[in-house]
Amino acid sequence: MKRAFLLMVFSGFVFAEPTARDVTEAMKRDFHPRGQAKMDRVPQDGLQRICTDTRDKPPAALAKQIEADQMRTIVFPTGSLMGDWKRAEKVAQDGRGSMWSDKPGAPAGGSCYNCHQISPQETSYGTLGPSLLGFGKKRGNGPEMQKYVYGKIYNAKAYNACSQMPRLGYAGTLTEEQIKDLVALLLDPASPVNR
Amino acid sequence: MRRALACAAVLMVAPALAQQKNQFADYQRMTAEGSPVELFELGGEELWKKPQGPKNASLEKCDLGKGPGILKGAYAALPRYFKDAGRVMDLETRLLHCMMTLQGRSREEATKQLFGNADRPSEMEYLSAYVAGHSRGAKMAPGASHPKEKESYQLGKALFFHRAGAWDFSCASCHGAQDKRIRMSALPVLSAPKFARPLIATWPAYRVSNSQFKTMQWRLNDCYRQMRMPEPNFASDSMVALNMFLATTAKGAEYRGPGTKR
Amino acid sequence: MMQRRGLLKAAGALLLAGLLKPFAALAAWNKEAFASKSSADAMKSLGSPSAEASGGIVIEAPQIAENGAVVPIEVTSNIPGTTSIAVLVEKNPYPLVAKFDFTEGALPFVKINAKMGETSDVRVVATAGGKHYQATKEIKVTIGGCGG
Amino acid sequence: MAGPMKMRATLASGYTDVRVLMTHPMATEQQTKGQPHFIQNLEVKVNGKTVIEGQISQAVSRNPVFSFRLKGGAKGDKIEVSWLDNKGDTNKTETAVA
Repeated sequence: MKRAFLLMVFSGFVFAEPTARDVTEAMKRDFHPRGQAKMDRVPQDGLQRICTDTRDKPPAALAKQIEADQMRTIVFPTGSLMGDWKRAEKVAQDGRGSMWSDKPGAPAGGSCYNCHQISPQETSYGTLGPSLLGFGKKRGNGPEMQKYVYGKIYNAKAYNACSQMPRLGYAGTLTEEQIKDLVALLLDPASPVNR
Repeated sequence: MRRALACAAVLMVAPALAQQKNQFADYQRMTAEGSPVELFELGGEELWKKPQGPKNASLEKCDLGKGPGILKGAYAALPRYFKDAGRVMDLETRLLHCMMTLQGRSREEATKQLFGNADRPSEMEYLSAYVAGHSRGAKMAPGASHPKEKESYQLGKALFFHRAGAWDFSCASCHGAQDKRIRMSALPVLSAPKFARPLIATWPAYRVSNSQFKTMQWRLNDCYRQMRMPEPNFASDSMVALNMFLATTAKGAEYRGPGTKR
Repeated sequence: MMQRRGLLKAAGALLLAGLLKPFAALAAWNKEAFASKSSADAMKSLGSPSAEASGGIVIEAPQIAENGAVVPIEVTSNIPGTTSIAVLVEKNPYPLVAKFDFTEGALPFVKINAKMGETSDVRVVATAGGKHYQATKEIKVTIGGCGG
Repeated sequence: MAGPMKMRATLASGYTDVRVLMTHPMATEQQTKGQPHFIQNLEVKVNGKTVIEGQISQAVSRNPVFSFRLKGGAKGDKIEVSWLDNKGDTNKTETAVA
């Protein structure tokens, strides 16, 4: 009896899938800080933990709860959320920012084209996210839509708990001004996205 | 009406996707034909046979799992558990072990330049090319019987799906769904044998974008950089575990490397 | 036979000279042509200011390149008596990539890997019997990876 | 010291196929802040006789690979390829046609 118990514990110890906590411990042991990428990036926050544990499919009620929590992190600026679409193209193109190889404090990009089609003239775009071509033309550009786009870029998890899109404002990668410019890139009727 | 439109959209997208998949076929064939990858195998052979370190010994007696000095099929059978080290090792971890034990070199000195550049290629890169070249045609069969091997696989798998860091990424954030791209680069689903096999069976590889030979540990290191994470320690259990997970997912594939990649 | 032996002897002497002073016997690197910022200027410096379009030049290259750091370009000239082939990438900062001179012992064929900064026409100029011919092919250069 | 070179010369139908690989950074002006480092001259010889002279720029990819075709040829012909770069470094390799 005792032996069977020990065997269970032993085999459980050796073969069970490691928990998210075990993985965090392994990463604390096996990673080191470099540049701006410090070890405080290793421990998971609640959202990362739940998404890892559920393989990005949290139960609906939990997802709703996460989204509400994340919504509260978004700092909406007062006044117009539409910046300058002409400046935004560069931000959308730029894939740098927040990496150990990036200069801390240097302006970061949004890596937008890595995953999305945006302006029609850029044909090297990724497909991890949906195409945003014609976004404003299809969806309108009223205050509610501006608020949605701003919020989505600031913290995508407020709209889809386990989205693969980074929380670009919340993580401190993009500034308020950069996000407003991106809002204009998607919504301004004069932007190449909508022409 | 809306549904009909959506269907039409799907129909239009399907052929475009098929075309996308093949549009780089000519490029990939021509770059592979004109690849300088053999230079790295040659350079690696020289380094393998060159006496170095305090013991002035070459690596020719390094046991990569098939016995001292046996290269044939060795890479395809890695990672695996090594009794003399008491842990699971991948190719680079084992090479480092041999440099320290056979050549008497310090870890610090032997890892001074792990990832090379144009002016200073790395010893690890040359040696990886040379060793991997001896597994051409061998079936990928990483260790799978020792408890530590199973443990390593499980840790690797958990790491693959573990979301963390400034951008909440896991490996699966990019390598988890079919037919996706970053910019124009195809993203194979590395947790699925069908997609992992052709890819893993051609690493390590000459990478044309860096115009440099690149190892698996470099590949993982650069992924974590772009995942906005701190830097993984070279030859750590976590990196070996990820390699174990990938190699096990690709097991049964015929090794066709060292390859040539974008 | 005698002739061939004489030739070999001469070649041997050249080889010796070559050993003493590598590349002394070769045409100097055409600095002006390689420093040209337009293909028109480069062609002028190469002595082929104008060239007529020819189907005798075959450019084999991918239509679309996954990365501009390595773009394989294979050129065959089917124009009889071709003695040189130049490869230019129109939109590179310095368009002239390479120029090869062929003697009777070689076929007018070459395959190289070139760097391309962006989508561009590749222009090939072949010289045969003192006349110049050209052909072009567009190669699209795409962006891959995360851009970090 | 220049890194390794590798060459293969094989008989094809009516010509000899030569493929040569060179280790070289081929560093551009842009990459080096104005100190480019690249091969400028190439020479291909058959049994001591020059058959191809090449001049190349910094726009040839790093670790250059070239394919050439030589007229006719016979097993055992000696093929030599040498290069010279803008810093005066040089290297050569030779092989017999197989």
